[in-house]
Amino acid sequence: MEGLNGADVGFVIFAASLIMFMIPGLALFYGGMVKSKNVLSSTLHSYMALAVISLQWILVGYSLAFGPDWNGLIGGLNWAFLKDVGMSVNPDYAATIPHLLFVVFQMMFAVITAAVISGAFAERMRFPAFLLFLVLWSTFVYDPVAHWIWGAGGWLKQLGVLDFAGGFVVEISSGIAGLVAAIVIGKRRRTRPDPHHIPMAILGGGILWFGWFGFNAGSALAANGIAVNAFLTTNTAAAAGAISFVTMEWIINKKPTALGTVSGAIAGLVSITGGAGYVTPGSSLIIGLVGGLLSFLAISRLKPKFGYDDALDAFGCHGVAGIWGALATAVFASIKVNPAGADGLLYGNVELFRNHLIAIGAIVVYTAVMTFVILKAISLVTTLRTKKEEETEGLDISLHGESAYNALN
Amino acid sequence: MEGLNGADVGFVIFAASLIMFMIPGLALFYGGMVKSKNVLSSTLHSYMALAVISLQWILVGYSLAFGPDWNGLIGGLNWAFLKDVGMSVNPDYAATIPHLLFVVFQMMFAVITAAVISGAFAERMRFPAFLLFLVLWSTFVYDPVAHWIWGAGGWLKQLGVLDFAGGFVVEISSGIAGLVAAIVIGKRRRTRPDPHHIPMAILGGGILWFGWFGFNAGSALAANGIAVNAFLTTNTAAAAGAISFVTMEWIINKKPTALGTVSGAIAGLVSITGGAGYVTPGSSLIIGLVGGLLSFLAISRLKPKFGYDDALDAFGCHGVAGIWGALATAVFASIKVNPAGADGLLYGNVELFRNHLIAIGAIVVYTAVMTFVILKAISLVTTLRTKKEEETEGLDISLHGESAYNALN
Amino acid sequence: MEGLNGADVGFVIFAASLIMFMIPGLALFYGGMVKSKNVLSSTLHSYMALAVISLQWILVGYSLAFGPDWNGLIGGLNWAFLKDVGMSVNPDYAATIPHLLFVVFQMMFAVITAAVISGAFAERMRFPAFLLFLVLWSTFVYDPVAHWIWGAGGWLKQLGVLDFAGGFVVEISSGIAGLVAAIVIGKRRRTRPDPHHIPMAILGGGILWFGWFGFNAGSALAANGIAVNAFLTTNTAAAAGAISFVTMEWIINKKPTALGTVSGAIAGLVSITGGAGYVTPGSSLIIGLVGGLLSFLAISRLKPKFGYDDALDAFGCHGVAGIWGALATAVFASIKVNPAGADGLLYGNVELFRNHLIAIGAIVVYTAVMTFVILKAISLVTTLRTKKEEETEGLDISLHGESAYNALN
Amino acid sequence: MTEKITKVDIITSPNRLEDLMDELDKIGVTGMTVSNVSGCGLQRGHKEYYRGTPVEIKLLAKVKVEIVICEIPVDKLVETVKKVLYTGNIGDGKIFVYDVVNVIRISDGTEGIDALR
Amino acid sequence: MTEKITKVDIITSPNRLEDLMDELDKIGVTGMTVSNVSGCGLQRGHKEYYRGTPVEIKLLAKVKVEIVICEIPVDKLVETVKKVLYTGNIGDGKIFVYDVVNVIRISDGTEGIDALR
Amino acid sequence: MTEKITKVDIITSPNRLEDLMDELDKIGVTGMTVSNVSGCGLQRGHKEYYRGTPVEIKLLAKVKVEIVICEIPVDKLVETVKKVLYTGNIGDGKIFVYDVVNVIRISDGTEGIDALR
Ligand SMILES: Nc1ncnc2c1ncn2[C@@H]1O[C@H](COP(=O)(O)OP(=O)(O)O)[C@@H](O)[C@H]1O
Ligand SMILES: Nc1ncnc2c1ncn2[C@@H]1O[C@H](COP(=O)(O)OP(=O)(O)O)[C@@H](O)[C@H]1O
Ligand SMILES: Nc1ncnc2c1ncn2[C@@H]1O[C@H](COP(=O)(O)OP(=O)(O)O)[C@@H](O)[C@H]1O
Repeated sequence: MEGLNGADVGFVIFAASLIMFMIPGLALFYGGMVKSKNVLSSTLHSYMALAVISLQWILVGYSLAFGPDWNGLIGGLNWAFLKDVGMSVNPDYAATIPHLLFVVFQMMFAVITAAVISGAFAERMRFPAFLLFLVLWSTFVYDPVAHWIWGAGGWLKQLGVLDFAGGFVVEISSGIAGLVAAIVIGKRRRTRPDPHHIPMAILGGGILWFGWFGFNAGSALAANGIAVNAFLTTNTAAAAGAISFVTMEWIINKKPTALGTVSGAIAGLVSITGGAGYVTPGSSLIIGLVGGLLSFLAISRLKPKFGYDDALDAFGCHGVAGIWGALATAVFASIKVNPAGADGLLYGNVELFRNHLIAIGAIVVYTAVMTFVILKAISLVTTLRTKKEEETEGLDISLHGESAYNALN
Repeated sequence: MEGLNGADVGFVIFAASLIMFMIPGLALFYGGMVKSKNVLSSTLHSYMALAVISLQWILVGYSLAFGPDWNGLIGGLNWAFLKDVGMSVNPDYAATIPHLLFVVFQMMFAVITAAVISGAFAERMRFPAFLLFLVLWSTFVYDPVAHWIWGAGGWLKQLGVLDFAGGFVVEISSGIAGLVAAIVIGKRRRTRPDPHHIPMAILGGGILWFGWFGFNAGSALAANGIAVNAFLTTNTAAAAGAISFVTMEWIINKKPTALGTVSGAIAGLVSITGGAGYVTPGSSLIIGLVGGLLSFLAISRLKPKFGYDDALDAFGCHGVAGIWGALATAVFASIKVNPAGADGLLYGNVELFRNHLIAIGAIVVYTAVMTFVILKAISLVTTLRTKKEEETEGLDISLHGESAYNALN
Repeated sequence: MEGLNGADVGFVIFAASLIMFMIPGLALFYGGMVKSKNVLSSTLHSYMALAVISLQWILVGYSLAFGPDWNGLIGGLNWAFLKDVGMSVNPDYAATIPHLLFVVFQMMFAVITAAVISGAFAERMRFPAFLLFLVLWSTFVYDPVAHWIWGAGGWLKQLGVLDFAGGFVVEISSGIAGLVAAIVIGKRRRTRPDPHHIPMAILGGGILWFGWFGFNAGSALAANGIAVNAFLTTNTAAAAGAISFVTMEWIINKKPTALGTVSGAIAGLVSITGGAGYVTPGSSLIIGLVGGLLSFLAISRLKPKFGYDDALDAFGCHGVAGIWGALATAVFASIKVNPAGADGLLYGNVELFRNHLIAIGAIVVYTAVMTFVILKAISLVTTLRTKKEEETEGLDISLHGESAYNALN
Repeated sequence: MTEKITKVDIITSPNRLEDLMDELDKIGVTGMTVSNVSGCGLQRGHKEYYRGTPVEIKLLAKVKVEIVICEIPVDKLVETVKKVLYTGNIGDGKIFVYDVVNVIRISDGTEGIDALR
Repeated sequence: MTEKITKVDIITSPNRLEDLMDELDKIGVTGMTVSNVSGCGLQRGHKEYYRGTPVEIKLLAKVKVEIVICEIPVDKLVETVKKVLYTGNIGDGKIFVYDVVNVIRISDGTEGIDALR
Repeated sequence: MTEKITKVDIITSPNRLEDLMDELDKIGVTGMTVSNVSGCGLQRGHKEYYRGTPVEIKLLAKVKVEIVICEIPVDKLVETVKKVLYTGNIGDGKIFVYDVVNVIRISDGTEGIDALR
């Protein structure tokens, strides 16, 4: 077919597969950090995001996010049910792969974003309310925000905001949504961290690191130099985030931990997501170091101080490092790295930074308000939160009639 | 080399790698569902399939399945030991990749098919008998059936049967073999489900979903639009299967479970395997929904009713959803999706449906009879089933002298 | 960009991702084999290698290994901080991919090599000493050895040594380093094997097998026939290694084990690493069989005989099978398989064998001496080994203030 | 060592453990041993679901708390436990009381009542 | 509370647990507590294999079943257990019998024999 | 069955188990039952770290070793245990001594002292 490049097709299929694999990874990452009586509940949050948003996306999500623009705010429903979306290229989005492959690739972003939020309200959200939240949030928050930043005609795209692989769309939006949801749903009865299986969480973190190559390198949408650059900046920021987080632990608590190392890596990955294809490897080192540091401070200082119960640190990790990454992109971006990008503050361009501030503000406010409204709306229909006895007994048995491990082996 | 396309080579290598990764996935999926005293035994079934069939395939398997045709029934031994199979293209099978890469890709199908069966007789089959079964079944059932459907000159291929990624060859054959083996080997002493580690099973299911992209998209054997279509239909059917299975649970038992969700996804994946490259994403949604539903009914209604001990539902999942998928392909296939395919019932073509009925009949009967004969033959040489004490003590210790977990941590 | 081939770019990105994924795999493989009180410590060894060497590599490592040659012994620092390393092709190393992608691909080799060693001194090395060791060893052993064999101008490369994917550079060097480190650091108080979670180790082994396709097929640095050959030889040797190891167990101990099967597969993979792109699939079968056998003997006979405490058999597996693989490459290599290679002993060429003997000698001696020197140097700065109470309490709690599992669920 | 030493075993739901420990702390219980057990009593199990099939679980996850006391009166301990764990539903748990012959603290060799101080 | 309350501990192989529970049900045992333990007795362990090396496992996985009874005669319970578990091989298990001072059911405050009904 | 049968429970750190078992072997202890427990005593827990946040762990991993003896004098057993486990630091562990009413070996039906031989 015209304009198609087999190498790019294969590469984006590879990338989309890797992102899908982040769902089992996230399920392990979150599942290992909760109590053993809630591991299946947390796991199900991720897998349900995969199942439900995979369908929502082809029914309406893709069209809302990437369909024909309506005032820069949202896509029209013209492409709902994938009408008119086929094997030919859509040059607005990717010049060398079938339009349908772009749909698939972007689908995985919608999936993982919704799943990330669930860490914030782990161990206490009712399942029907969760499912409603999943669909509504993805439809009314993710889809419009994705349109603003990535949709042809989206207002933030027009403004010149750079978001290579979802620093705004994925990370900031999920982090802020997590914070709001954690507050609205309220604290768990016992908030003391009680991770039941750290090797499970670490495996999950390792899979996320692996999958992030699909996320970030894949966002080049072509097997080219930009993808290579994104690969290296991604890996570098992850390494740097791990090192700064564990170093902080070591200095302050005298104990460098395994979970801390992996958490720092995730923070590094989050912080490079927006800029992976726009900044140099050297810049990514700094971005990752600061990302790990800020996430450490958010999790171990900010959270206890303000007392919100962001159970698995969706905000502390994705929100905080995501905002940092958005700012850092505006500082370190260079058109030498990517001619389709822009120069950042460091290269004398103030405008990008201003635009990123606007984008952060808009997305934080919109996400926070909408997440609040959605949760309140759901609470009119069904209770958000598990009963005290359900929470005490554990969500696995009380909500799902299932226990993860067989007590007598 | 002539005719080779680097993009396709890379893509098929990627796909073959992903299918190989389904073996660790299957080992986890099955291992998590058995009792803790049998987890290594089940794990070994999958890994042994990988080790043994990898060799069987290059020695004789490939030649029997894809070698020069003999009466439409089986391939000749001309290509045994990979004689004459090299880096040049074999246009009968794949026009743009080395013949040897086609061998490798197909190898992984043979491996996984043999491994899938082992779920049916988990927790009670003796290891030597299992190894014999592995080799004999793959040689005398898998290889001929693969030839019928995919081999140049195979009679079902000639008839016009469509099997994109193994709906017949992999799913129906393994499912039926599982059912027969479960019956021949007999029930476990205690058949009450007693899964020892559900997060392990779910991770396995997640890896299978991931690997299935290699299976199905890879079966396009080129990084092209057909691969993209297969990717999307695969993901959609998996999501739909998950949703219909968990919905049934929710309606009937009032509890939506995590293992049910993943089991439904696998059923959806099974049911789309035959048609992934021939049907539209919309059709795949229906195929997956029905696949999950039928699998739910087979596992929770049919099995207790008939009382066979298909321990991990090789038949309930692969057999039932596989047969459904074969029928569904004959209903929903469209030459608009794939000009190399055919139109199905929905598009007014009755013939394909008739052919698929013939193929299902032939494969079910052949597999059932041969599986029975092979097991009886093995039982002349060595006992199929563990002794009562071995089964009671657990196969890990009694057969393998190994325990999975250290009791005192 | 000139000379770039998108298919190869995508392929090498895929390969590099897979190698990175070996780190979580190795962490599981090692983590499952240690006591539960040390699993996080072992896990952290692998992840720290990933974090630290990822940075070391772009700062100085790559330049030392692949930078402009200095007397055949080491690369200059000209490319430190990736100066002058960019998106254009470096034809010395890879003709069709960006130089930077070659950096990334090779980075993962440096990472995994350092991580492999840690199995030898598991359960007893202090964390600061480990970190120092990581950096010093990679800088002063890995980087020069990689230069000798792979660097443009490296003396062993000049000599005509063939090392397709790191049989010398990765396997022999890590295995020998492991042996020396195990001896220098000394035996654990209790050396009785006490693996706490065999399914975890097996999953790790499965991931390693999967990742090895990136390692070996990826080392073709192009999606071509050599990659295909490497894929098949890799898979075949793994299967053969598994079978020979488990057969030995079965004959000698009457019990074929799951961990033995996977250990044999790893030995097979190690032994084919050097020759994957130079030998035929048939030869790889023999190489794998012998690799599994030798590793079995080294682990179960040599180690108890000499009494060194190579805790997780870094030497028994990587050292022994690595040396065998280097010899085997010199026996079985064929220019029919790879015109860029050479003929081996079997094809009448004695020279290659002589050269490989020289290379083995040089690398064994250099690695052994330098590893010894580095450890002694570190011990002047900080204690290498945990205190008796730390070892008894477990490294997870004593060094990292973390326990892997929550005792009360 | 003339004082009577008593062991009190409390078997209850794992989810109540933290509450119980908080209260025991208040009445001066200085040591205890906790283990995971499975049990059934009046509360005869529950249903779980496996791929759509209900499975009767006869043994429920419980926690056993063993407390050896001497100075603290058994009654007081029992009352405290009852107060914390009581909801009036089966599954609240059970208390078993046993005699102890002797207790020895290894670190200083003290025996009997002294070993429990 | 004048009746004698007795605790019977049965230690046997985990694989016999289901059979045992089935039989105990029949003689009216209403409650029990089960836990995973490791043990050695006459049966002194077995060999496992680690990468080709035999490893002596001294402690075998066992299950401990604790049953506190009052109305059911201890002899009857012991006989039943012996009947179910007996094969004549070492490893069949062991029964330990202890005195109990008191039992309290938390959900209704009953003590002694009433708490076991 | 006139001999006094005694149960000695030793609760100590899991890391001392192997040493302990080696010594017990030497004085002729023929059977024992070991289980994982969590406990606190004078040793009141430690700190662990979770993503930079210190978390107080109140219950430490311990191992409980139950030994039922008859012919071996309790004192000898206690002395041996004290000798192996003593370091003088809290956390060395504790020994509890109980009376046993009876012991039955299932495989041959022997009771009391015979069942412990
Ligand atoms: N007769 C008994 N013997 C041993 N343990 C018992 C007995 N009765 C109850 N238990 C233990 O106490 C736990 C709590 O029992 P629960 O159901 O709350 O008490 P009850 O059945 O008396 O209302 C049970 O799960 C079991 O572990
Ligand atoms: N003297 C003892 N003290 C404590 N527990 C014991 C003793 N003897 C046996 N046991 C426990 O009983 C279990 C069953 O022992 P078994 O080997 O069947 O009995 P025996 O050794 O008397 O034949 C052992 O594994 C151990 O847990
Ligand atoms: N009063 C008690 N009741 C029950 N168990 C106890 C008691 N005191 C101590 N233990 C158990 O003994 C273990 C060892 O205690 P340790 O701290 O070494 O003893 P101590 O506190 O007397 O110095 C504790 O972890 C706990 O499991």
